[in-house]
Amino acid sequence: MELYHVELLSAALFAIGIYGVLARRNSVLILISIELMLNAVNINAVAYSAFLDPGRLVGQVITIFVITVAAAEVGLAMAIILRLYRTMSTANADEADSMKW
Amino acid sequence: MMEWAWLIPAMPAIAFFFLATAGRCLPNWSAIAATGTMAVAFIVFWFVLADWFSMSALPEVKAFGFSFDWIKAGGSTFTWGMVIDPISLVMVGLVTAAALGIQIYTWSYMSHEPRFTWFFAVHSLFAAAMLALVLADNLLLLYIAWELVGICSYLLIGFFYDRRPAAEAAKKAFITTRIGDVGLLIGILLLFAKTGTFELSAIFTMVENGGISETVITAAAVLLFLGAIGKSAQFPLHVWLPDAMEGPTPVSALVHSATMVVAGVYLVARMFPFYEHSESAALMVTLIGAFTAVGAAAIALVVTDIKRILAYSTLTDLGFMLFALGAGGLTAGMFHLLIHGFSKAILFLGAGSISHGSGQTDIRQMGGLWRKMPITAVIFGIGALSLGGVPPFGGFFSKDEVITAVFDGRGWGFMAIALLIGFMKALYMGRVFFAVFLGKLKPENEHAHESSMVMLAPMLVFALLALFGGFLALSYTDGYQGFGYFVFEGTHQHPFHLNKGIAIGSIALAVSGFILAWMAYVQGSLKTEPIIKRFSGVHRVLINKYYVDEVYQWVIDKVVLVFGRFIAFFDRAFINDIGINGTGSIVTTTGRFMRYVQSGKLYTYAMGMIVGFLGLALAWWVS
Amino acid sequence: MPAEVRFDLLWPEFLVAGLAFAIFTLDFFLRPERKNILGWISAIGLLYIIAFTIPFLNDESESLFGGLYRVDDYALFFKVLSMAIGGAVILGSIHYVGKYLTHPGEYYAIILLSVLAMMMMAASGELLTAYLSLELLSFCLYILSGFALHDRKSSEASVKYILLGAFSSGLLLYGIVLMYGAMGTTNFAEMAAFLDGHGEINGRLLIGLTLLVTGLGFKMAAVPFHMWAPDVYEGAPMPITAYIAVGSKVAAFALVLRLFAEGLLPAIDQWNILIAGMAAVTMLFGNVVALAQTNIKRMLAYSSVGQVGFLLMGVASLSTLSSNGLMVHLVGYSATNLAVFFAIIAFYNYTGKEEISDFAGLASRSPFLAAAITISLFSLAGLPFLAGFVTKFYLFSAAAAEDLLWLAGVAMVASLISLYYYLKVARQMYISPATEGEDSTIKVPALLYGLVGVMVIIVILIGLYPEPLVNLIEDATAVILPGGDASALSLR
Amino acid sequence: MNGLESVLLFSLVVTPFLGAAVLAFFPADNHKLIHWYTRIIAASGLAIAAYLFITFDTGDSLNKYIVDFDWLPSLGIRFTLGLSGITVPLVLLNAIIFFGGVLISWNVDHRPKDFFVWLMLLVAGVYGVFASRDLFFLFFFYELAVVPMYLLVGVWGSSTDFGTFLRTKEYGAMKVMLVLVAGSVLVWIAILAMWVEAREITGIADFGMAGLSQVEFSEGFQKTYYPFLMIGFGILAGLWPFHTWSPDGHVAAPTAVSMLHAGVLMKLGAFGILAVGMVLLPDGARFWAPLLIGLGTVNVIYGAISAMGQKDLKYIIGYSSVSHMGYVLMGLGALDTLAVDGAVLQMFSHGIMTALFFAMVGVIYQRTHIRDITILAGLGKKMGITGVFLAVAGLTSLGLPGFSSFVAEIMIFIGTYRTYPVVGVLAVVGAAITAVYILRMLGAVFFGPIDENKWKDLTDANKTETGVAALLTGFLLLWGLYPFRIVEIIDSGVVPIMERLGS
Repeated sequence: MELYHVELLSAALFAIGIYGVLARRNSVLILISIELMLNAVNINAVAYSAFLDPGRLVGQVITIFVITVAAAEVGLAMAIILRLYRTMSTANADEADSMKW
Repeated sequence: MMEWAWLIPAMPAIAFFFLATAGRCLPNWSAIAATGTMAVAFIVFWFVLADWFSMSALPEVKAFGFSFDWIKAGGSTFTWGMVIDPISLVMVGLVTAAALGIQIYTWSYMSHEPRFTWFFAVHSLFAAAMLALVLADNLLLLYIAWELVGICSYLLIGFFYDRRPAAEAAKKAFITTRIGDVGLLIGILLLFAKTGTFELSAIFTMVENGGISETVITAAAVLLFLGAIGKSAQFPLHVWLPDAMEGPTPVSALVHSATMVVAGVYLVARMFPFYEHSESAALMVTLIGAFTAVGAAAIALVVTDIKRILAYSTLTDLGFMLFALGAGGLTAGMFHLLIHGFSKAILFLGAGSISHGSGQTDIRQMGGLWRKMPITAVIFGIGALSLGGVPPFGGFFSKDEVITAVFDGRGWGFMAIALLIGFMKALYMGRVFFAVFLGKLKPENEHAHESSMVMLAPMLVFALLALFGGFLALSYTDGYQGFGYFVFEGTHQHPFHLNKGIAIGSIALAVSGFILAWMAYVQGSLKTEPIIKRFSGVHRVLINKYYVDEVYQWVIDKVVLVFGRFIAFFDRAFINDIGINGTGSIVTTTGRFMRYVQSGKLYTYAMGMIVGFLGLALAWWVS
Repeated sequence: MPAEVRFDLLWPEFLVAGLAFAIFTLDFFLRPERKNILGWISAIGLLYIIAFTIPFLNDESESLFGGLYRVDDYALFFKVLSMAIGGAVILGSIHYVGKYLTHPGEYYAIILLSVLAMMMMAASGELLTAYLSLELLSFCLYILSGFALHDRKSSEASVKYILLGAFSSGLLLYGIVLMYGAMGTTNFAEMAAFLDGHGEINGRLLIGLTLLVTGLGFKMAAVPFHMWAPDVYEGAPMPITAYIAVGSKVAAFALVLRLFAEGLLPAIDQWNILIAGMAAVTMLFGNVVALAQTNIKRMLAYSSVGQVGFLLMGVASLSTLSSNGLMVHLVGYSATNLAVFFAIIAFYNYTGKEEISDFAGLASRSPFLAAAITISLFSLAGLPFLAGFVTKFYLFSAAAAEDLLWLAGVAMVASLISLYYYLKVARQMYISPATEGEDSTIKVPALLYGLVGVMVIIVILIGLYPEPLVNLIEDATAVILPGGDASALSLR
Repeated sequence: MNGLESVLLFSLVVTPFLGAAVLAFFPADNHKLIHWYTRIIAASGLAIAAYLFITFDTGDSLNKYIVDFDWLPSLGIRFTLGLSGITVPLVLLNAIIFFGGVLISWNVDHRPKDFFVWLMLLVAGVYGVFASRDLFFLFFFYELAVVPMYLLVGVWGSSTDFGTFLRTKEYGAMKVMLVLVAGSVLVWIAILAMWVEAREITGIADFGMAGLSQVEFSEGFQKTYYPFLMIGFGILAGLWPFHTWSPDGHVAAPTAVSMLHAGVLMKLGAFGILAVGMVLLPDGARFWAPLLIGLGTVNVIYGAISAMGQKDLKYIIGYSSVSHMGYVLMGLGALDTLAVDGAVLQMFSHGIMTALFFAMVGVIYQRTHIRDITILAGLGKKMGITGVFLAVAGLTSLGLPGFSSFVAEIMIFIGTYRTYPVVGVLAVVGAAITAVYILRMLGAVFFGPIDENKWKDLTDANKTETGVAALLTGFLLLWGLYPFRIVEIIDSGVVPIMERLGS
C-alpha cells in the first residue's frame, strides 16, 4: 500500500462529501456529508503521519481533535436544525431562503 | 504743464468714481462735478497745447511721454504711459471740447431724468476712456481704454434700459464692436509676440528699421484695422451705429462726434507707419472706407428718421476719413475727423433740440420748424452746410483735403468715388435741413418751441468751430504753419494747398447737391415719389439697409443660438447623461444584477465556495 | 523544548474563561428582570482583564507548548482589541437583549467565550491550534446568530451559518492536512523554514494552500466565499451582526496575518498575486452589490465584504508597512463599524425597523444618531478627518510600496463606489423628510449614547492623530515580521 | 513653528476647523448667535489672510511661514504648512469668499447650525489645501473640502424642474460628491506613485513636497503619472469633458455654497495642477502641456457656447465658470511665466467674480423664485443695486478692463499667444463669445419693461447683500486698476516653478 492509495481514497471520500453537501436538500444529510469530508481528512492525516512523519504523531493528534470537534459540531448543528424545523416546519436547507439578494 | 497731462483723462475718471459711489447721496452735485472736472481737463489741454508749441520749437522733439509700471511679471513690465504728439493733441482737444459742450447741453436736456447722476457718471467715464485711448503710449493701455469706451457706449446707449429697443441696441453695439476687438487684440498680441513690447515708439522704431517682417506688419495692420472697423462702424460691422441713436441724444452726439466712432479712425492714424509699410493693408483701408461711405450715403438719402440720417451720414464720413488714411492722407483724415467732430456735434445736438422742442423724429412729420426754433435752425444749417462741404465752412476744407489726398495717393478712379461721396453728402445734408426747417409748418408742430439757452450755448460754440475750423488748415505763424505742419506722417510736413480743379469740382457738386435737395424738399419741382417708384427695388433695398441686419439676425437666431442650444443639449444629454450618469448607472446596474448571485439557497453558497476554490487552484496552477 | 511551560502567561485567557463560567453560574441565581446586570458584570470584568493584561503581558515574548501558542506583543495587541470589542458589544447589547432576546446569561457568557476564542486565534502559532480556536469562535457565533428564538430569519441564518461553516471547516481541515503532508509540520515557523529551503511548490502544497485560503476566506468573508455573510448579518440579532462584522473579522485577520507572515512569507511571490486578485474581486463585488441593497444590515454586510477586500490588500502586499497598514485599518474599521452598529441598534431599539428608507428624517428625529451614522459611514468611505481616511491611506500606501499600485487603484475605485451607497443613507437621514406618523424624537438610552459617542470620538481621534496607535501596531508587527524598519525600504 | 506669521498661518487653517467643532455644541435654535459666531470666525480669517497678504515678502517666497509637525513618521507624513506667492492670494480669496458667503447666508434659517458647521469644514479644507506643503495633508484637506458639499447641496439646496428634464438637489449633491471624489482617486494614485518612486530612489519615505521636489523622477514615470494629477485635479477645475458636475451642482446649491464652489473649490483643481503636478513632475507637465492647453481651449469655447444656449441663470454662470476655468487651464498649459501668473490671478479674480455672480443670483432667486431668463424681465427697475452688481460681475467676466479678470486674461492671452498662437486666438474669441451670453443674460433679466403687477412687492438687495457685493466689487476693482502688487506676489511664486520647468 502506497501513500497515494490512501490519498486517493481520502480525496474520493472528500469529493463524495462535497457532492453530498451540494446535492442534498435535507440539512441532516448535508451534515452527514460534512462528516464524510471530515473523515476523509482524518484518513489523510493518519496516513501522512504514518508514512511521512512516523515519529511525531501529529496526524493522529489532528485526527483525535477533528473527531472531537466534529462530534460537538454535529450536536450543535442538530440543535439548530431542530430549531429550523420548529420555526419553519422543514429541515430542507434550500427552503430556508427568505433572505437573499 | 506737460507732466500734468495725465490729469486730462484722470479728471473725468475721478468724476466717474465720485458719482458712481457717492453720487446717489448728492444728486444735485452730479452735473457740476462732471462738468467741472471736464472743464479742468479742457483747461489742462490748453496748457499742454501751449507747452507743446513752446517745446516743439526744437524740431527733433516729436512726442513727449511718461509712464508708470502697471504690471511686472515674468520678466516683462507693462506700463501705463502717455504720448503727447500732434495726433493725440488734436484728439484731446476735440474730445474735451465736445464732451464739455455736450455735458453743458445735457444739464438742460436731461434735467427731468431721474437717473441724471448715472448719466453724468458714465458720460464722464466715456470721455475719460476716450482721452486715455488717445493719450496711450502703448497698445495695452490703448486696448484697455478702447474696451472702456465700448462698455461706456453700452451703458449710455442702453441708458433707457427699460425700453427694449434701447437695451437691444446697446447689446448690439457692444457685441458688434467686440467682434472687431477680437481682431484688434489678436493684432496686439501678435505684435507683442514679435516685438516683446507694447510700446508704440519701440514698435514704430522696429517697423522703420525692418525689425518686423513685412508679413507680420501686414497681418498686424489688418488685424488692428478689424478693431477700427468695429469701433468706427465700417462695413461689415457698421450695423450697431444706426441703432445706437436709441440712447439719449447727448450720447449720440458724443458717440458720433468725438468719442467711440472716431477711435477707429484714430487707431489707423496712430498706427499709420504700419499702413505706410503695407500697401495691401492700406488698400484694404481705402476700399472698406470708400465702400462704407458710398453705401451708407445711399441709405442716408432714403431713411426718414432724423437721427438715423445723421447716423448714416456719420458712417459716410467715417468711411471718408478712412478712405483718406488708406490713401496715405494722414493730415486729411485727421483734419476731417476734427471738423466732422464739431459739425456732427452740432447736428446731433440740433436734432436733439428739434425732438426736444417738437417731439418729432421723423423728417416727414417736420417742416418749417425754423419759425418755431430759429436759432436751432441756423446752427443746424451751419452744421449741414459744413458737412455738405460748402465753402467757407470747415467741412469744405477738410473734404477738399481728403479728395486731394485720395487723388495724390490713389489716382483718378478713387478721386471720382470721393467726389461722388462729396456730392451725396451734400444731397442728404440738404435733404435733412430743408425737410426739417423749411417748407410748411405742420399743424401738430404748432406747440414746438426753441430750446433753452443752456442747450443752445454749446451748440453755438460748436457752430463757430464748424464755421471757422476750416481755417485751421492755413498757415498763420512760424509756430503754426497750418494743419499739415502740425499733423503729418513721417517727415512729410506739407502746407495746405488747393488743387483748383478738384476744389471747383467738389464745390460744384456740393452746391448742386444742396440745390437738388432744395428743389425736392422745398420748392417741390423735383418729385421724389416718381423716383422712388421708378427705383422701388433699389429703394426697398436701401430702406432695409441692404438687409444686412436681417442677415445678421438670421445668423444669430438660426446659427449661433441654435448652435448654442445644441451644444447645451449635447452637454446635458451626451456628456452628462450618457457619459457621467451612464458610468454611474452601469455600476449600479451591475450591482443590481450581481446581487442575484446571492440566491438564498444553501447549495449555491456551497457551490460558490467550491467554484472559488477551483478557480484559485486553477489560477495558481496556471501562474 | 523548554522544560517548563509558563502557564502564568495564560492568565488573561483563564480570566476570560472564568468570567464566562461565572456568568453561566450567576445566571442561575438571578431573577429574570435582574439579568441585565450580567451584561454589566461581563463588560466591567473584561475591562478589568484588559487593565490587568496590558501591564502583565507587555513586552513578554514567549512561545508556549513548543510553538503552539505565542505570548507576544502581536497577540497582546489582538487580545486587548478582542476584549475591547467584546466588551463594547456586550454593553451595546444590554438594551437590545432586554427588549428582544431571552436567556441573557448564556448570551453574555457565549460572547465571553468567543472573546476567548479570538484571543487564542491571535496567539496560535500552529495550524491545529488555530483551527481549534477558530472552531470555538465559530461555534459561539453559530449559537449567537440564532439567538433570537422566535425569529425565522435568525434560525435560518443560524442554519446557513453552521452548515456552511462546517463545510468550510472541512475544506480548511483538508487543506491543513495536505499542508502537513507536504511540509511535515503544522508549525508556522517550521513551515517558513521548509518554504525557505524548497523553492518550488508541489501539488499537495498547492491544493493544501488553496483549501486553506478557501477556509480562511470563508471566515474572513472574501469573495467568493462570502455568501453566508449577508444572510447571517441580516438574520442575526443586531448586536451579533456587529460582533460578527467586527470581532470575527479581527480574529480572522489576526490569524491570517500571523500565518502568512510567520509561515508563508518565503513563498510570497507564489501567492501574493492570487491574494491580490481575490482582494480586487472582493472589494469590487462587495461594494458594487452593496449599491443595490435596501436593508441596512445587508448593505453593511456587503460593505464589510468590500472592506475585507481592502484588508486582503495588506496580506497580498505583505511587508512591515502593509502589516501595519492592515492592522491600522482593522482597528479603524472596528471602531467605525461599532459606531455604526451601535447607532443602528439604538435606532432599532426604538423603532424596530432596519430598512434604509426607515432612516428618513433621522436628522430631525435624532440629530445625534444621524451625525454619528454619517460620520461613521463617511469614515468607512475613507473621508477625512475620520479614521477611515488615514487607515485607508496607510494601507493603500503600503500596498503601493509593494508594487501593487494597481490594486490600490482598484481599491480607491471601490471606495468611490462605496461612497455612493453610504451617501444614500446620509440622504435618507438628512434630506428626505420623515414619513408621516413616524417623526417622533428617538430616545437614545444614555448607555448607547455614550457608546456611540465614544466610538465616534475614537474614529475622529484616529483620523486626526493616529501616531500612538501606529506605534503600538509597529511593536506588534515587529514580532511577526522582525527586523523591518517601516520607514525604510521594503524588507522582503 | 516660529514667528508671528507661522502662528497666524496655523490658526488660519485651524480656526474654521475648531470653529466648526465648537459650533456643533451650540444650541441649535439660537439662530442669531450662530450667525454672529460664524461671522466672527469668518472675519477673523479674513483679517489673518489680509495680514499675511499685505506683509508677504516676495523674496524667497517658496518656503514661507512654515509650520511643521511630525505626524506619522512611518509613512513620512508631516503636518507642514507654508505659503508661497501662489497660495497667498488664494488664501485671501478663500477668506473673502467665506466671509461674503457667511454674510449672504443671513437668510438661512433651516438648521443654520449644521449649515455653518459644514460650511466651516469646507473652508477649513480649502485653507488646508492651499497651505499644505505635504501631499498627505494636501489630499486630506482636498477631500475635506469636498465632503461637506454633499450635505450643503443636498439639504439646503433646491430642486429645479426644467420641463424636459429634472435636476433635483439630491442628484446635484450626489454628482458633485462622486465626481469630485472620483477625481481625487486619480490624484491619490499619482500621489502614492510618487511616494513609492521617491522611496525607491532615495530610500526615504516622505510625503513632503519640499523633499519630493528634489527627487529626480524618471521621464517615463513623470509622463505616466502626470496625467493622473492633471485629470484628477482637472476634474475639480471643471476640465472638459468632466465638467458637468459643476453647472448641475450650482443649479442645486444654495447661494453661499455656490459661491464657495465656483469661487474656491474649482480653484483647488487648478492649484493642484500647478502646485503639485507642475512642481513635482516637470517633465510630465512639459510633455502633457499641449493636451492641457487643448482641453483648456475646449473648455473656454465649449463652456461659452453652452452658456449661450442656457436659460437658467445658474446654468449660465455655471457654464461661464467652466469657460473661465478654461482660461486658467490654458494659462497653466502654456508653461509661460506670464500665462501662469495670469492663470493664478485668474483663479483669484474668477473666484471673486463668480462669487459676486452667485450672490446676486441668490438675491434674485430668493425674491422671485425664478431663475429662467426668459421669464424674468425688466428687474432693473425694482432691483437696481442687484442689477448693477450683477452687471459688474458680468462685465468682469467678459474681460472688461478695470476689473481684475482683464489683467489676468490679458496675461494669459499674451502667454498663450506666444507659445501657441492658435490657442491665443481662440482664447480671445472665447472672450468675445462671453460678451454675447453675458449681455444676453443681463439684457433679459434687467432690461426691458417690467411687469408691475407681478413684481409689485419686489425688493432690492438689502444692506448685508449690498455690503457683500460691494466688498467683492472692491477687490475686483482694486486688482483691476492696480494689479502691480498682487502680480508681484504671484510672480514670486510662479517664477521658481517655471525655472524648474526650464522655460
